Amino acid sequence: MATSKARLKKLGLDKAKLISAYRSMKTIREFEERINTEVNNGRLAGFYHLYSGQEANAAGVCEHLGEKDSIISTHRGHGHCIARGANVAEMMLEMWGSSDGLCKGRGGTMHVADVNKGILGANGIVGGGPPISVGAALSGKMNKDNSVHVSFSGDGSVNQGTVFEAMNLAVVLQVPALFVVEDNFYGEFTGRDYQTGCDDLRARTEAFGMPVKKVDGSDFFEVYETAGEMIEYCRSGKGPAGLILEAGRFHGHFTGDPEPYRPKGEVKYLRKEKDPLKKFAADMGKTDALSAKDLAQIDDEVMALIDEAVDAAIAGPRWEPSRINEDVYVSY
Amino acid sequence: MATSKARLKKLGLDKAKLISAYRSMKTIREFEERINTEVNNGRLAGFYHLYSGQEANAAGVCEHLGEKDSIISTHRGHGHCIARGANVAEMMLEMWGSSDGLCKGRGGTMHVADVNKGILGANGIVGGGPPISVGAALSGKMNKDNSVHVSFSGDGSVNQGTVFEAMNLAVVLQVPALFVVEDNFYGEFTGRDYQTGCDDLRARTEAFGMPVKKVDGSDFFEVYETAGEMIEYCRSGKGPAGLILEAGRFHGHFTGDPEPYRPKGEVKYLRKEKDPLKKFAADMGKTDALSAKDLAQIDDEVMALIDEAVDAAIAGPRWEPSRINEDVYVSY
Amino acid sequence: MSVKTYREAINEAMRQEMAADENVFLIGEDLSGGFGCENPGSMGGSFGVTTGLYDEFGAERVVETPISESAIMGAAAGAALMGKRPIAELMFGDFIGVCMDQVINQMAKFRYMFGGKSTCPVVIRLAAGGISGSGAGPQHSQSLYQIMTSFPGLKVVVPSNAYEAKGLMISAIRDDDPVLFFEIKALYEESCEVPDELYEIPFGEAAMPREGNDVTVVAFGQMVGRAIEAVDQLAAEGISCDVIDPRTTSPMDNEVILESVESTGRLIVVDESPPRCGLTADVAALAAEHAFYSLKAPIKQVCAPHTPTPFATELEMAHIPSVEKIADAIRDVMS
Amino acid sequence: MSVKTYREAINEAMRQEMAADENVFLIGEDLSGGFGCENPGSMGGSFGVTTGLYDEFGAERVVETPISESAIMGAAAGAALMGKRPIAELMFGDFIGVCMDQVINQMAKFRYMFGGKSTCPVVIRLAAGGISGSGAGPQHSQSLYQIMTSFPGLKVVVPSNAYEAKGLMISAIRDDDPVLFFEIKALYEESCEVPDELYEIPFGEAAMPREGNDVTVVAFGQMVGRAIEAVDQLAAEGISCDVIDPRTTSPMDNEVILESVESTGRLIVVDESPPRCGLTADVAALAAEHAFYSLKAPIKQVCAPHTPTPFATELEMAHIPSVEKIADAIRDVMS
Ligand SMILES: Cc1ncc(C[n+]2csc(CCOP(=O)(O)OP(=O)(O)O)c2C)c(N)n1
Ligand SMILES: Cc1ncc(C[n+]2csc(CCOP(=O)(O)OP(=O)(O)O)c2C)c(N)n1
Ligand SMILES: [Mg+2]
Ligand SMILES: [Mg+2]
Repeated sequence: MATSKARLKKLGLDKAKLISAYRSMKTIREFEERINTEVNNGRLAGFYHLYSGQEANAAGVCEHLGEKDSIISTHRGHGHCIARGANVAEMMLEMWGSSDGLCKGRGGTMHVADVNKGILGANGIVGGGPPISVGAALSGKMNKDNSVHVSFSGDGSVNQGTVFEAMNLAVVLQVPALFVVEDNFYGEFTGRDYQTGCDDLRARTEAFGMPVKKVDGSDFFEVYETAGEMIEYCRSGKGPAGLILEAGRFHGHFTGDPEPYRPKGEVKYLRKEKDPLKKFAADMGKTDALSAKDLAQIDDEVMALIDEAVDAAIAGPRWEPSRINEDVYVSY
Repeated sequence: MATSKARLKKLGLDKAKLISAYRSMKTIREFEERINTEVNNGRLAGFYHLYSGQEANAAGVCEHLGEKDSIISTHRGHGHCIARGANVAEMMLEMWGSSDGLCKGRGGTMHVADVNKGILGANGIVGGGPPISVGAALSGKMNKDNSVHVSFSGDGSVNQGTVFEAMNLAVVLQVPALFVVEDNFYGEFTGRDYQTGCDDLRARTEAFGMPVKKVDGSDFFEVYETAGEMIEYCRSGKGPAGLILEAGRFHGHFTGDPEPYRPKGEVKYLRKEKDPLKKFAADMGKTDALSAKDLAQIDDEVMALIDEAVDAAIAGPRWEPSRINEDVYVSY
Repeated sequence: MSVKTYREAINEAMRQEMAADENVFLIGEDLSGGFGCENPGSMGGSFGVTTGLYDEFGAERVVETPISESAIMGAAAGAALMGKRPIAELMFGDFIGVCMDQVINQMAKFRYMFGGKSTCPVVIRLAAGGISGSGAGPQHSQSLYQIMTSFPGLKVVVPSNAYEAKGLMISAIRDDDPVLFFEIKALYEESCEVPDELYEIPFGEAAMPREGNDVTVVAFGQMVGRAIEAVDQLAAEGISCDVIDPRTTSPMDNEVILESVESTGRLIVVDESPPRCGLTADVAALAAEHAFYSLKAPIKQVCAPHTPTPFATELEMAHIPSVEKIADAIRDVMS
Repeated sequence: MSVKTYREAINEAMRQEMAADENVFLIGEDLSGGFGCENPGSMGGSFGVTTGLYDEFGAERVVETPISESAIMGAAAGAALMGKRPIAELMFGDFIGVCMDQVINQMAKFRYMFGGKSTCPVVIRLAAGGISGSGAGPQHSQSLYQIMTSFPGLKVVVPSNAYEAKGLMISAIRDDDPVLFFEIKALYEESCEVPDELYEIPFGEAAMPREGNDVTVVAFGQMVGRAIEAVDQLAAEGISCDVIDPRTTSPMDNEVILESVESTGRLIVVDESPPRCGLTADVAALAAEHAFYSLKAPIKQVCAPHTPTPFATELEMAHIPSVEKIADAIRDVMS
């Protein structure tokens, strides 16, 4: 759908909100691209699951969330955490395992979390998050605080038993849980159509007893609009809902993945035609809602933020090994 | 549906087959009723999940199965095992924990099994069976032996993640697995409509990508006909299928369950209107396919079988405790 | 103070804590029964431990679920992260196999891997252990506290009587870490004097129901009572023993065990689980490392054989260590 | 005979056994990659261990699955009951939490609880252990062989080099019981001489890569190499040690361990798991019970601290026992 001024108005996206959304997506992009660069240049060790290409999923959902809401994420979690407002400098310190990191360097890339901000954590276990999100939603329902609790899952993860259980339990308890499924066509090195036996994942999910919609995840406005609808549905006490967002990843499953399983030119096509940031910028051009200068200014600010964060992360304080026992209740 | 001579003919149910079916159901009934009696009179310890009322499910499905086919059962497993041809005397010895029992008395009521006969075991874990059945079906597919592999599950078990995973995997691998769901309205002391969030379990199951039918499980002919269809579908290599059978249990969840959660008169109604044996006998009367004498003779034979089995079980050889370590590969 | 069963003691602890703190709630299968059918609240749990709680606190605080243990444990974890104090029931502890990840990889690790900034105050209730003559069979008889003790980040409680059960349950509910609360099925009907008011039994503090000079007997759960019986019998033979009931296996009261071994010089460890990588080995190894120079005799482990729990009564009885086996082991190290 | 990596050795064992027995097949996630997209077979497993097997044996023998570990393990169990010999890959061993029931309550118990009349020849492959400096973090670094060793009915294999890996994999495939085959991630690139032909290494027979007089060092998996290094260093200080690599933890070669302890009188047990109810305690307790009168010094356990595996390099390195820590423990019991 082409985005028009009228549509922006209808969606309530004023200038401040557009800036916030774009900044969020741009921060994710630069965070991820920089991680990729640092891994390639050898300054950062380990393996990282990058989110580039899927930024509008996280931003389009999280821009709707307020203080009492929560999200829970996946192994590919940097984007969700940034969109939900995690401190980017502390996240970068975490990547480098600094004791000043967001999780004191103990969790690392797959466990970025800030529970006080409603970020219940990236998660290294496929399907680990949705049951936990149902519990957060249950607590919201008990508190009668109109909160909504979002779990992100990949297209591969939806065949994990825990995810099905979570969906049914959410329906049974009628809790405000939004199940976001990010369809990036692959689970690791296997195609989604192989892994999910049925022809229609949306229908299968809906058959659990909740409304589910599917939209193009490369289009921020599509995501924002439909996520808004579904979140509103949950917030109003009608029970859980689902949202399937289709957007390809620009990188491999993890840094270093040689990707022989992807069709030639797929990433090129995605980067050209399905880049959520480019599409957003083009829409801004068409609608004049944000000027090229506005966008450039955000770009500069984000670049500076990331540069600083990386420098600080590399120089960040390190752990004294003898303190390894802290924050476990008992040490032997 | 009223059963007619024409229908019996269409279903290929000649006299020998009708006798086999009735004998199977009657044996289950008397086995279960006798267990109940023996528990009540204190000659048998432990807790037992009885199958009375659901006999047509097991018989209607298993009467279609041949040598290479397999079944896997649940905690409420006596009926499935009998219908699949387990040795009844050995099963009874197993109930009493005799070393001559079908499982040498080590498994007991919840683990009756005879793998060589295609009985992959009753199972004490809700949802434990279906994944195993998919593996049996995979082996059948690999062997190209046109076999079909049936898992029985209860209406409560279908919300266990393992069952969903099994269904999806069966669709992905296109294996000849039939998922039979026995809807007896309750999982333990909780109603099925509470536990399963969606309104239509059949549709939810079908959404996994396989055909699913639902019929009245108190009517042997209904079960037999539809099970035949679904089994034929699987056998012909089209992939997995599902079958939901609705039939109430005559007893509590286990022997000793006081059942305050059941509506007054429900069991009475079931015993009067939904007794698979009574209904079968009535259909025989209507169609003259088996005479009252035929049925009475089977009844007598079954009663004698059960009487003998119980006597033998009570007198059966017991274990020498020092031999506890046998059949585990290593002992400490 | 009044005589209460183990079952009643746990029930009372939960009821009193639920009344005191509205963040405490129950979640699990058939906690009250009758949902989606007749007479909600009419059953009170598969072992009767949650009787009356639905009547008192209603469906918001006694949350009935489908048979979906991963979702139950996950939901408890999520609610706990958000500030609730859920008590999640697993029914038979053997069922932990279907939801292990949520316990060992999720709740157990949150506090540490999230940088010590969040807590996960979940209590998981697990009915555990064999009952001689019950015929519960291989999948309904295990006492898996040794398995859970292995995982850093979990606390593990094994009460051996009604007094302990109440005090430890109260501590478990108030604790900020995930606690596995193993209820010994064979003890549900056992009773003793239990205070009516709220009281805590701190984690990591062993009880010593018998004191003596010759042998230290460390026993867990159901085995505590049998160890006491064995020790009382042996008094007639002139053998006197310390009996130590660690009450919590993680954290465990290493000091009391080591002090006792240092004074007696002999150690027997008793548990009803099979032997490999179990608590009997754990305690034996503790003493062999830290009380070595006091030891006068080999450290004996009395435990189940390395087999699943069999159904047949004779075998089931042979699986669970008997008073005689414990007494024999004590005599053995004294000879 | 030729030099092969640990990874290649496992791959070769599977390939040769698949060629020899058409009942052997692989099942798991991303064993070959490219299903439902481009170039099936192009990836060869998350750790490269299954490389080339799809090309050689096709999709019928290399069964790709969705991310559904309970279904994978169940399917392996079911196929095994029907006479197949599946090799099921779990990828990271940490993931066993989502499918534990199928392993501990189903396959482990079938033979015993079905009266000894059926077998369940499944091999489960689990990538295990920490890698210093990898940053794999708390949910991708555990070595859970101690947990699985607890369960009667399971066999547990922990190869410490490429030669062992091939021979033990062949034995595992031919074994009629469920076998957990733990592949030590840190060793995938390590190589040594490995025969080209098929050979078995029997379960329950330890290796003794070093022989000495003063101390017995029992080490598992990744720790075997470090123990050897420590022991070789200490030779210069005049200390000589037996190094024992049990190779399988269930069954375990108790005799060789006890014989060695009887001759040295001193025991160190080394593993990279946290301490509670672990293999270090298990072996220590074995000696404290059965070799007590030979012991000259406290039995030392060298293991990880009681914490999840942290991400930060400095902490991760501190988590896995180092050569220095092992050497210090040996010096300790010698002083
Ligand atoms: C329980 C479990 N099984 C397997 C894995 C290994 N694994 C990590 S990511 C992944 C693929 C996930 O695919 P998807 O859900 O589509 O997410 P995406 O990577 O595409 O974002 C797999 C199989 C895991 N981490 N946890
Ligand atoms: C994993 C697991 N969770 C819970 C139980 C306890 N349990 C035994 S039977 C049962 C109810 C099963 O209901 P359903 O599937 O409808 O079978 P039915 O008893 O009605 O035949 C429950 C919850 C169990 N055995 N295993
Ligand atoms: Mg994906
Ligand atoms: Mg039912």
